Amino acid sequence: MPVDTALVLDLFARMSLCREFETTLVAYASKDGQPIGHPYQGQEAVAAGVCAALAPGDRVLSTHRAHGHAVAIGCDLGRLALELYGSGEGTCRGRAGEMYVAQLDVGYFGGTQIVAGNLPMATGLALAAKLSGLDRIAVAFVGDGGVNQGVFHEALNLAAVWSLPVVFVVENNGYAQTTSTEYATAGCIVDRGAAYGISSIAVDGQSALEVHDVVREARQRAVRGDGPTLVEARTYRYEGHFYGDQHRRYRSQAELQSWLDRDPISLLRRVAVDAGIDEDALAAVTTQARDTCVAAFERARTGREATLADLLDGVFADPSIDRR
Amino acid sequence: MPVDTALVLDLFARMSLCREFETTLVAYASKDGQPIGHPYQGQEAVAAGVCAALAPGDRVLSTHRAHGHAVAIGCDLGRLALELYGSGEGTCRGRAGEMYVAQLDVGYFGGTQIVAGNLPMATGLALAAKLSGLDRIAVAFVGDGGVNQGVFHEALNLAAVWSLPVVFVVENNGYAQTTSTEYATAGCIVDRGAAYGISSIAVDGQSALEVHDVVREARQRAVRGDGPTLVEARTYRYEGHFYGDQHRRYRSQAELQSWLDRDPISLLRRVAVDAGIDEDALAAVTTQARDTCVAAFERARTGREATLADLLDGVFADPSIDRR
Amino acid sequence: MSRTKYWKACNDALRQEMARDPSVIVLGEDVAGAPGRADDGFVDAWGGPFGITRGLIQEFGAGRVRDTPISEAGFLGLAAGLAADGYRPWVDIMFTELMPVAWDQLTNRIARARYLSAGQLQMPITVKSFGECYSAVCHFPGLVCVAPSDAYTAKGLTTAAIRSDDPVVIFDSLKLLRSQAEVPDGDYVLEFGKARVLRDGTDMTLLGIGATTALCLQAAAELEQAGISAEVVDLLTLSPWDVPTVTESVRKTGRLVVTDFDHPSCGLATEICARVTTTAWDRLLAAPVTVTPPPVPAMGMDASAAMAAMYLPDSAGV
Amino acid sequence: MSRTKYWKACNDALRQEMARDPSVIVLGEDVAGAPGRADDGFVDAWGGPFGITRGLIQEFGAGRVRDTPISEAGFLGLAAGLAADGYRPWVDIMFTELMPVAWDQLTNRIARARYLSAGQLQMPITVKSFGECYSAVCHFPGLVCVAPSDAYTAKGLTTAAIRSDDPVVIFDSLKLLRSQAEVPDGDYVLEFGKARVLRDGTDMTLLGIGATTALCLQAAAELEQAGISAEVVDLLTLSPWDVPTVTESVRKTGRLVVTDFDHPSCGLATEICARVTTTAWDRLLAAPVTVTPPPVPAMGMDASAAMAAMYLPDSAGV
Ligand SMILES: Cc1ncc(C[n+]2csc(CCOP(=O)(O)OP(=O)(O)O)c2C)c(N)n1
Ligand SMILES: Cc1ncc(C[n+]2csc(CCOP(=O)(O)OP(=O)(O)O)c2C)c(N)n1
Ligand SMILES: [Mg+2]
Ligand SMILES: [Mg+2]
Repeated sequence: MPVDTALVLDLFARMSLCREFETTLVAYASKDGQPIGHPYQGQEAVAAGVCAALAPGDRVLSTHRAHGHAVAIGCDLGRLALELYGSGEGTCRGRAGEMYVAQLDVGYFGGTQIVAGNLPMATGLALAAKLSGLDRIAVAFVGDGGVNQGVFHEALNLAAVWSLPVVFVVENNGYAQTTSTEYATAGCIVDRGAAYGISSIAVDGQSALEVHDVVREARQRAVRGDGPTLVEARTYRYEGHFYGDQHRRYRSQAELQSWLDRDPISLLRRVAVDAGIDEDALAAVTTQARDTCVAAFERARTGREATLADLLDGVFADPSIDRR
Repeated sequence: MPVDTALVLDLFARMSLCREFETTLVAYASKDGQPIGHPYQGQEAVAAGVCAALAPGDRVLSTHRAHGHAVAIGCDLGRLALELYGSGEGTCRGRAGEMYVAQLDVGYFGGTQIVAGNLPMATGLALAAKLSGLDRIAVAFVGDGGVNQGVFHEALNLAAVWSLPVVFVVENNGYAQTTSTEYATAGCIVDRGAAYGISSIAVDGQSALEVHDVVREARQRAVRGDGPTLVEARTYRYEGHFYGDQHRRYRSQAELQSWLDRDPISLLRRVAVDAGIDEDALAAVTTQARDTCVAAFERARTGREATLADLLDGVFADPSIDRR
Repeated sequence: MSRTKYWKACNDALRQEMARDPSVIVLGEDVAGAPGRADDGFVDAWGGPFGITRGLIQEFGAGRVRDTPISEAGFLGLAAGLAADGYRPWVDIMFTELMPVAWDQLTNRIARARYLSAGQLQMPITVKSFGECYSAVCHFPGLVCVAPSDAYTAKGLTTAAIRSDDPVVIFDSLKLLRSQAEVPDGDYVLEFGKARVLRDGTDMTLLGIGATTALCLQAAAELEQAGISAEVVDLLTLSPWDVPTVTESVRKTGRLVVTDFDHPSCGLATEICARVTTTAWDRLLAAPVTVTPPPVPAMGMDASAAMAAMYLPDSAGV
Repeated sequence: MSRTKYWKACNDALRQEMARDPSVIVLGEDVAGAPGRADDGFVDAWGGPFGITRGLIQEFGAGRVRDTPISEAGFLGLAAGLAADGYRPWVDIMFTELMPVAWDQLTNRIARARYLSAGQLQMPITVKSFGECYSAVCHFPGLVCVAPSDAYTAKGLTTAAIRSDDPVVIFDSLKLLRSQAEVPDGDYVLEFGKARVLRDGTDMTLLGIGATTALCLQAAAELEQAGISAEVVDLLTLSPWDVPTVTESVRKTGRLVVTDFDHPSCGLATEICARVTTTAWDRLLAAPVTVTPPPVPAMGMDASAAMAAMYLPDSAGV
């Protein structure tokens, strides 16, 4: 089958944007004393592959490791950067930070500080689509550590018994903080999905194309009414759980190197070149991504601080009880 | 293999006691305006088979449907009846009722009002045994509805990753209140255990011998250090979720009859007779069970009411902060 | 107007709102009963705990009246997803003592969604539960908490909850289940954040919360015999509660007694006493008083009758 | 006596208690780190969130220092089983905002076990968490709740918690993590239910809870400049709290200000104000006042610095 070059470029653009966003964030935020959040470098093929497989209107829910997903789905980067800087001009007026920022007009329903805490909500978004008769799906990301939370189980069972159009994407990056998947997670993650009769498949999380194809198929199954899918994407985070985490205290250099050798962006670049895409075109994509991200963080630096109204407004929709 | 007649008599005695306890409870409590709790008739082979397979020192945790388990393991019936009557002379001073009554000196650690809520505690009792190097196991009962709670999943994963000496006994009686297992529980319950690499086996819950044999084997595996087991016992409750529940509104007479035809006590009686046990001996067991239960509830009627001290004492172990 | 039982008033409110707005969805364990068995001749076996949802599945179908697995965290979070996408889920969590299994979804996910998303995520959810464990829920900003005190307020508050764009938690008392009141046949809403004065008085204010309101009325009648004129205020909205109305009453009477069936520590009763002490300080004739159960972790759901009788404050205590 | 950081005082208490009593078991996510990888040359990668459990696995081994899966309800319930069978688990729930996922095990299972079993089930559990979400936990009878205010009280209360036969929840404030105090090198316990008077005063009582105690001391110093003599009381045990000591102080000063970082509604601050209003009524010169964050469901765990600065009451507010 010939490679779909438009798709490859799309994936490459999303991944480059994720990577550049994070490196720019690190550069700016460490200078400016702002929080950096949860590193995503190394896992970009998962976010890009998933998001490229979706259609407009689909809903995406994230985890604590959220900014990669937010970027890949197409959130406004200027407002995202402002949000991470706690500015009142941010996407969520500076209230949300990385873990709760949401931008509904691009289908991004946000992350959560509670690992696996968003999986039930994903089943509800999926049920809404089903009840409304819309060809729309919900996607929820979760980590290999998150699969040990009770709500993972409750959400999968609900999705299965009601045959909901939802795709659970487990980003198995081998660790939950310092704790390896082998230590904490009994059995095999795809078997957990299968136990509920859910189509469950493991993919190479470093191959954006493979992730894309599996999710696209899952999406088709979902809108056909054939129910949920669990995708386990095997991947790796290059950095620690957070920037500054001494991750070499719990994983070996050899292990890290073996993953760096399969960097998802490099892998896709090779595919692209083999498919006849011009190296310069790829370089241009990277440059443009970098420029966009630099502009976003330059903007973030000039954002106005959150005001008292940004702090107090809109706890309730009902104005008669709000600000009581 | 020849039938172990001592075992058969043991099982028969436990089952008869469960049955007689409940029929006596119903007779007395409805006259006396006391709560009856959760019916267990039809499921007695599970409690009897499990409890007969245990050794002294093993720990048993129950659910909301608790009095059957309490009787089968050998709780003091007089004090149990007093407890159900809310008397200060009850096992737990009338505080606990069916769902929380516990009698630790026989290994009965009690039930819970939260379906599946006791499964995590069972893993802790099992870890205690393991850390202490004792040949002791923990058993936790749960219903087919309870397996859809998040803690079911968390407890199974913990038991698996730490290879704990615990046996999870799922009493699949086909319903959670009015909701059938097929409707609410995706896939197959034994597959859920298998997904964590836990030995998982379905048994005929109407055969006390079969339940016993599977649990005895599970017990041996556990004390050998080979980890947990999940047993799914397929059974049925003859009565509604509670006495007075119009259960014919959600299940057919034919279905009920098919289970009445396989009454666990009748089935075991046949096995006993075939093995040469005297019918009169069996009748004597039943009579003795009935007499014991009648005596228990006669006693309950004369129990002293709970006092203010029964209500207020012992919230804390530390006397300096208790009754603050 | 008809003389209506409490449970029926809730049922009527739900039926009227489901007919009025197709986005209202009912979720919970056994809210219909015998799910998936219509072909076998079974439908609506329970109609929900205590009949609150009786008949709804026949009228609105299994798509909108959904029996759930026993997964409170799962289906409450599912309701959050429905709400975020334009539906108005009404969710039954049978008893308040079961709410803790869904605590994270309620207090972290649902309570915070609108605020943290700066208004993007809508959360028009009604959570309904029998029981008195309301204080710990009232602690969390972002949730409207209400406790009806009779059939009339039950219908009005249930209707208001379903129509509200905010997440509302309704605490129904089992003690009121079969109580009756005159209830309008049509639909109506009671405004959130408004207490009602049920009886005028001059010497003290008795504040009722849900089922304790009836106790306050009873106590007021007894106090009248003793020559004491007690004003009775029915709180109705527990969070955010009506500081002005309660303050006005206490400023008039100079005395406040709050009756509360929940645990005493960090409870609604102390919340109210502390605030009113500041707002009515210059008129207070005595320190506000709380009447609550003792601080013991007894079971509310299944306590034996004998224990319950001692456990609950009775009107004599007031 | 040594000048010791807060986190180290907690770490020392744990180490001393583990050495003293082999039944003490440490449980939590990443309490050591790199679990099961000793053969690969990895051990104690994190030493727990913020180093609280640093070095323990080397000294006491992986049997007693147990990294867990991310299953708070599961491992907190597991701790209940350990406790019921003679062990003394110390359980780390990283942040108080994560506690809701284990809410049922904490409030229904652990808080009630001793009481409902009439003393048969022992529950010597210590739950330890960083954060200010204590009020909703204090609501439940059966749990001892404490909040150390410095390294000295952190060590004494941690030791007391581990030795206690009751379930104790320790709320540590991240704001205190690197604060220092003089701490005895040996072991010692602070009694539960005892507040301490940190500064004598005559005009008003400032009550501190955990990290707000430092704010109170600072405010008292500022007030002194203005000629106002403030007494500072450090609550330490949040539930059941020391009514006599707080009452005595307020009876002397006539005024009470409670500073509390938790949500205001049904919070510890209103609990204390309401009770003290009754116990010190005849000596009160003004209505007791609470200083808390506004009632908004903001994130405590990860709020941006700018937001946090506005969100938290500062000592000027006092
Ligand atoms: C319920 C809960 N417990 C603990 C935490 C603290 N925590 C934050 S991230 C994390 C590890 C998550 O691991 P995983 O799910 O594999 O996702 P990853 O970080 O690898 O992307 C933990 C334990 C949390 N956020 N939520
Ligand atoms: C967490 C929780 N949700 C709901 C209930 C109410 N409830 C009590 S028993 C029951 C059904 C339990 O079904 P199952 O686990 O199959 O046990 P069975 O009653 O059949 O023995 C329900 C829903 C509860 N006790 N706990
Ligand atoms: Mg991970
Ligand atoms: Mg069942």
